[in-house]
Amino acid sequence: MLHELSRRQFLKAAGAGVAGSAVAALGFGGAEEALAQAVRPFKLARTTETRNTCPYCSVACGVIMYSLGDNSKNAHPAVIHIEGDPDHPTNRGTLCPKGSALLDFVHSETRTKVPQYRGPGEKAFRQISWNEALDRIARLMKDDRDKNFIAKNQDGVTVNRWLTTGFLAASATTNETAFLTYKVVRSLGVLAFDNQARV
Amino acid sequence: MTNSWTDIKNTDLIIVMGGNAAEAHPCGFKWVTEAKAQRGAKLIVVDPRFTRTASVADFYAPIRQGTDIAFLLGVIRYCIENDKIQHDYVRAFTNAPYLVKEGFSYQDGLFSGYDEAKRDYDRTSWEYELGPEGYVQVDETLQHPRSVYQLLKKHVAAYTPEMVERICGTPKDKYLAICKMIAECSARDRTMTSMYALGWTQHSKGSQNIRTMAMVQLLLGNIGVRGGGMNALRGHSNIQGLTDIGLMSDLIPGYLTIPKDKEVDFETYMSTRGFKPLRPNQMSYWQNYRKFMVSFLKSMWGPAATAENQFAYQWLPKLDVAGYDLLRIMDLMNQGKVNGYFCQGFNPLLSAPNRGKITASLSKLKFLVVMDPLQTETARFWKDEGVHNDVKPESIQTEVFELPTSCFAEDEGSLVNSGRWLQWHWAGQEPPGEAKADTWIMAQLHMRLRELYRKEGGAFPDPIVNLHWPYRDPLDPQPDEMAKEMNGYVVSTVTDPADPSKVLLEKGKQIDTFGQLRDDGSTACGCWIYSGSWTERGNMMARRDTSDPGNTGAYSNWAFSWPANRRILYNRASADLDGKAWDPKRKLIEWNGTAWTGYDVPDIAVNAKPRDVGPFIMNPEGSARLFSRGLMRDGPFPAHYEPFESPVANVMAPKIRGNPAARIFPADLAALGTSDKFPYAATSYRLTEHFHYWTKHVWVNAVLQPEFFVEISEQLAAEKNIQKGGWVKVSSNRGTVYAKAVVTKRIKPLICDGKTVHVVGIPLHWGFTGAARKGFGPNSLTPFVGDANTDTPEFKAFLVNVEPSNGPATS
Amino acid sequence: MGLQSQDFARISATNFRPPDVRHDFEVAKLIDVSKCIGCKACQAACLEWNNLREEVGINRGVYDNPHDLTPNSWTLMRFTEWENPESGNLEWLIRKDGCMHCADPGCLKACPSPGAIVQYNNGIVDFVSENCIGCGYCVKGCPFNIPRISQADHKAYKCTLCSDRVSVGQAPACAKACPTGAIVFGTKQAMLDHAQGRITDLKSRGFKNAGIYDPPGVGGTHVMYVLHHADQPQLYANLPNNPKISQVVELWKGLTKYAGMAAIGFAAAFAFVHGIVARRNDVSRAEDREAEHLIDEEAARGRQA
Amino acid sequence: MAVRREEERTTVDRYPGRVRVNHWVTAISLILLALSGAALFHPALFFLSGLFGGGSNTRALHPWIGVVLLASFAILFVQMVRYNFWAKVDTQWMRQIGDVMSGHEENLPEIGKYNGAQKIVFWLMTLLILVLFVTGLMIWYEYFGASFSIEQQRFGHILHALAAIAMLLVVIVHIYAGFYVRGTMSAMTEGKVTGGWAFRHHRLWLRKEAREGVIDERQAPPRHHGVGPAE
Repeated sequence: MLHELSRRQFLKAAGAGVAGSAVAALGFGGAEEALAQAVRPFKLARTTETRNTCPYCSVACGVIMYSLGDNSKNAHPAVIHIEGDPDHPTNRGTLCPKGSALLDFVHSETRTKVPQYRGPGEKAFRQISWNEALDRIARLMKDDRDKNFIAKNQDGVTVNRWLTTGFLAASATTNETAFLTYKVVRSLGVLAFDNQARV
Repeated sequence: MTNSWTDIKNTDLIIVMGGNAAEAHPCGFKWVTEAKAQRGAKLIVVDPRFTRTASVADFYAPIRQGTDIAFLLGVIRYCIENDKIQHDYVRAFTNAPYLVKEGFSYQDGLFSGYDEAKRDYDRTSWEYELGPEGYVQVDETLQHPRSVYQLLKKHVAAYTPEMVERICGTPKDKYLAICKMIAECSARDRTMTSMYALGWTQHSKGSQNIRTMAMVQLLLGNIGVRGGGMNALRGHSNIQGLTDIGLMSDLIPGYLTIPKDKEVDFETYMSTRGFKPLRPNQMSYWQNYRKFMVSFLKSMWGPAATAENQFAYQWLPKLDVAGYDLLRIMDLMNQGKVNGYFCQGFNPLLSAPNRGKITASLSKLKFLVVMDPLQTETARFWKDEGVHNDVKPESIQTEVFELPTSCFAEDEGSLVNSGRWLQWHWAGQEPPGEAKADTWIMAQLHMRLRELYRKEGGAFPDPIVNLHWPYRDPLDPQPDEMAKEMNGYVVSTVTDPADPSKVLLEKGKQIDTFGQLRDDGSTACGCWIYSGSWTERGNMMARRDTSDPGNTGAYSNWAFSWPANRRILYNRASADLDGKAWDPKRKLIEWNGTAWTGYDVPDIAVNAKPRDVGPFIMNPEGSARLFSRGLMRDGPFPAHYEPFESPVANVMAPKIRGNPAARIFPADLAALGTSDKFPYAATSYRLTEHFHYWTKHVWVNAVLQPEFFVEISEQLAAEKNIQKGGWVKVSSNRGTVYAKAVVTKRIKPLICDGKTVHVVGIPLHWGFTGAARKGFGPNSLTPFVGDANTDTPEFKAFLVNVEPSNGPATS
Repeated sequence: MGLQSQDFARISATNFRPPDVRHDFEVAKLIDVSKCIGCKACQAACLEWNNLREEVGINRGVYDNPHDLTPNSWTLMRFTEWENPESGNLEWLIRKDGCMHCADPGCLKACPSPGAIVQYNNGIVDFVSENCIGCGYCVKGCPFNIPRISQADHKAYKCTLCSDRVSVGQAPACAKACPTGAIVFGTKQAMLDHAQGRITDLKSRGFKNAGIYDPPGVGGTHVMYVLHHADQPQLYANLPNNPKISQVVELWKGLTKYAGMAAIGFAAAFAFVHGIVARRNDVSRAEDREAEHLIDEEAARGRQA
Repeated sequence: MAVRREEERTTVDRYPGRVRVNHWVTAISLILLALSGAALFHPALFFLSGLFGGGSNTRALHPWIGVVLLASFAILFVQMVRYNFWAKVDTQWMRQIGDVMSGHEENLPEIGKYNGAQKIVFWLMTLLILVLFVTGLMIWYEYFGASFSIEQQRFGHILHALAAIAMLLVVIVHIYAGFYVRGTMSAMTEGKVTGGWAFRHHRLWLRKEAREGVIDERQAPPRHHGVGPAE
């Protein structure tokens, strides 16, 4: 659909060009400029569209993300505009003030970009590599689990629980992420497991 | 939601109570404006504040926060008094005619069986009277004094309009006008829909708030019909999904439950779960529990889960308490009993009650791991931010990891909306910098642990080293792989016992529906209610067919709706006893003599005869419960209880503070404030310009609502000499915040039991990271107590004091 | 939208007038105040679509943010809490403010720079920054106090009705976003019809003065309101009762302009003609001589004194 | 000031250099203001903005030139105001303005340094420049856009326009008079006029100047009767 539009957009621009010379001939020097530039070019002419779902509330509005490039090898895609999906039965293209500003979430200056670590008593974060971070976390987990894992309760019943480490799951990750998280966390015997359903 | 967003267009009356749909869910609220514009539907808003939802309402009435049960029990009383009940529906589809055991009673705000020391009930007396064959005794005339109907009538008798006005502060005339509007929906051709959210859940009796409206809806015959239902708006994009998949202390995907200590083996565990029907011919769906459970265990531990080892039942942890919810774990943390904590896209420093306690608790951790696409306050709880986070980093020994993750725009997968639609989405760009998908992080951690346990051994490695991990790239599982796991697949070929040459289920194939699941280990299914979402026909969640036969708003071929692509739950109840639609204009499914046909997938067997099987098959009665038996911790009927912090005493049972069955830890009980020091009734809420604590990172939203404020009435402002736009200091017994004052006509003082109650509105959304101005969250003030059944913190009703101030600078 | 297509109805500071033979669909945006929940989605969509970013402000005790239109904020929700004396009910009147795209645009009339303000046949009034000289005349021409001059680049800015989107057949960003359908977009006729339906609904709900706001004083507008109290537009954050281009501006841009030029032209012409016909006003030799005498006499007097 | 006897002619000093400089600064400012103002005033004259480097620059420069004008005219005012107070004879002179226009000045009474018309021009300029400056500030959007209400600014605009037109008329009269009355220009170029000119147009002034003395600048001057005090 947008390609159709983009063609019209092109014709429009051409039209303006011709118009320009035409008016110039009529002696509307100033006006010509005006006409050539009157309408700002439609900025989505040839962007790539991706369907997504708004990550905020559970209305789950359909959104279309418009990214730079055409997915060709050397074109690095970056979302440059987000707008409601007109086909979506619930929002039918509309978006609330949060959804309408999703672009600034994607490109927020305060997004996390590198793993960071803060040691005991330290006043600031410092960057560390993924490997350092993950190795250290896994080690801390294992040590704590091995130390505090409860295999049997006082009555000798097998309970296999680990209570000294907890896991708060998100509210906006995908079902797939959630299921993988569930498997990993439960396999450790964690019971201090919760999500954001309540807050 | 029992129904869906698009179904709201079918309603005649919308009641928004315990929520603020226009502000928190604007695009869903569209279907309210559609119902108004297209059908002339009316909108009622009941809220302590005149919200933006109220600004487009046909009728608004104020209510004091935390008194919704009194309000709604009064509505039930009005309906019974004025015989505005959908009798056929109530008699056939609810437990109104059922008889309750001798010995059940309610007095002075307490039901039979209360143990003050335990703050808990012995619920054995809250049961049906069963006949010899194990079926519940029934009195179709509803006259028996121990029939649920008569007990209910007795229970609500006290909630007269006068009493409601005393408790809620809702003027009697406004109240009666609302009762009248609601009661009209008892007619077969009129429906009301209830839209609620955390305005009802975040109370010490949140579950009962919702239950009370559900009872109203049942009495009006509005459950299971188009344009009716109980519609939880749900605050976060996939909180429905995370709950479905059981990311909670006591849950297993598909609302199965984690074993308790006393359930020493699988059989004991099963003995209390496969409910037998309580009515002749009734289908009790939980009789399939074993199939779901075994299939789940197979998806967890694959080949390692065998009949011999009870399908690895013992590898699941067992609960010694009701659950280790957020509040309990924070309390244990505060006692120094927790060493490690993970926050995956969750910001408890601002989201959990009593921030002071949260900071203290986190400070006692050995290590904290935060995975988030945004720089959260929780990841910086140790950072000295002056008045906005007054801590001493050097004295906090916690190791903190902040792991950057992808956001929606960069990942693929499905989310479940409030209407239970599983919708697939795709990535539009790469994560920034070194950010990674949560799945990658979880896989990396698991593989490392698995390696460590293989090499070093350690405490009970079996569930870890045997975790079923069938992914193409074990270090980076892809969404489609997990989606297929959750849908369920055939582990070993199943043939027809009658004719072994006939293959029923072929090994390795995706199953089509949970009806195919088996309890012998031949099927695996990660989340039975999601069966059908990714079958051999492909990814049903990615469907984009916008056709809507009959213009019902069902959109049955758009994405996938659990269970079994059903769009309206209990849709059997949309038809009368003989299977004809109560309202022909609102036909959903109908019995054509041999089968159920219509616009939706029936929630009973397609050929189950109308008078045989009740609509509510998840209940062994097959009917809906006006009387909830022992399934609610705080009573089989709702009863009015004040919030733990209330400006007035409980006029019905003056001795009782808060919900007698709600759990509260001793230190937190001590931290409660009283109305002499903290005279004003505060409530917290979202603003439409922001989403929780995320959009303060979003420039545009920071522009639209830049700075933390509180809302007070002109009267209170005058009393305290507070200027519009000036600074105020708001304090509770747990903390203090500084905010700008929005002085408004939209909040008016209420008269409750002769006393003037000033309401103070405290929006959330501000913290010390992001693009918006630094501010505070209401959780600096709120009490550390939760709902009796779900432990949802009481964010919506607490006490504060308000004074003019020169702003945080002077603190 | 080139002149080739004769898509222009008016261009500021030129005597360009297209032949009236061509017709385009007049478009319009209808803002149904009675459906508006003040969610500011339109503000967000506007900032996002037009790549504008307002600075993060402060709270002044109200919900209005930013507090006024700016060169970056082309639309704005204005909130009014009004206690209806008749019903005794509180009404929260929320109006989306922004350019009304008048059929007879005062800004365009006042603009001294050729082609800085244009009006398309579809009714959209657009500012063309390339030709804007930042004089602020449009501010004085506008009956709704809409244009804002940027102190950064000294250009005038206001809502373009997303002329870029409309030119490719799309609805304006705000209209597309509006969650409750309070903002709808289409041909002016379609919008007028839609408004009638809304007014009937509102009357049925007791708003007996519900009506449309399409002020004739500016020849009608291409942004219209449905108001529950159309008899009192000023209730809605001082929406003008009967807006028209200020008489002063009319005089300044009308009579003064022509009369002034005439007067000066006449004066110049008179001088020219007089210079030719009138007797030379020159000094004669006689006067030179008499001057010498007089000088001597006076000089002598001077010495005696 | 003084009367000078030169080789071929007799001259009378009329304007010292500092006054002439001021006059021309004022004059040039006025012309630039007229051109830039006209560009902003009437679309047909917008092309004049080309002289100032386009519309934006015209918009930006015009007010600043106005400031220059105000400053230079202020000085001019101080220099000239004392010669411009109204006298009876001015009224008589004005009555016979017809003779002036028809070149019959011999019929007119003797006039001092300035005649009635010149004084009127002086006072009109003073008044109009003040009006233009005040209204100019009101519509100087870049700096005073916020200081005045939009309604005030609207009135500012129309007053500014009207005053500007009046100003132009006065200027036209002033310039034309300079051309029409032959021998006048030298007053603002060389700073002096011929004795005959002074005798014809400002006889009283000539008498005064002569009484104060005559400077003989001829090669072989006759024996001096004494030298008048040169100013």
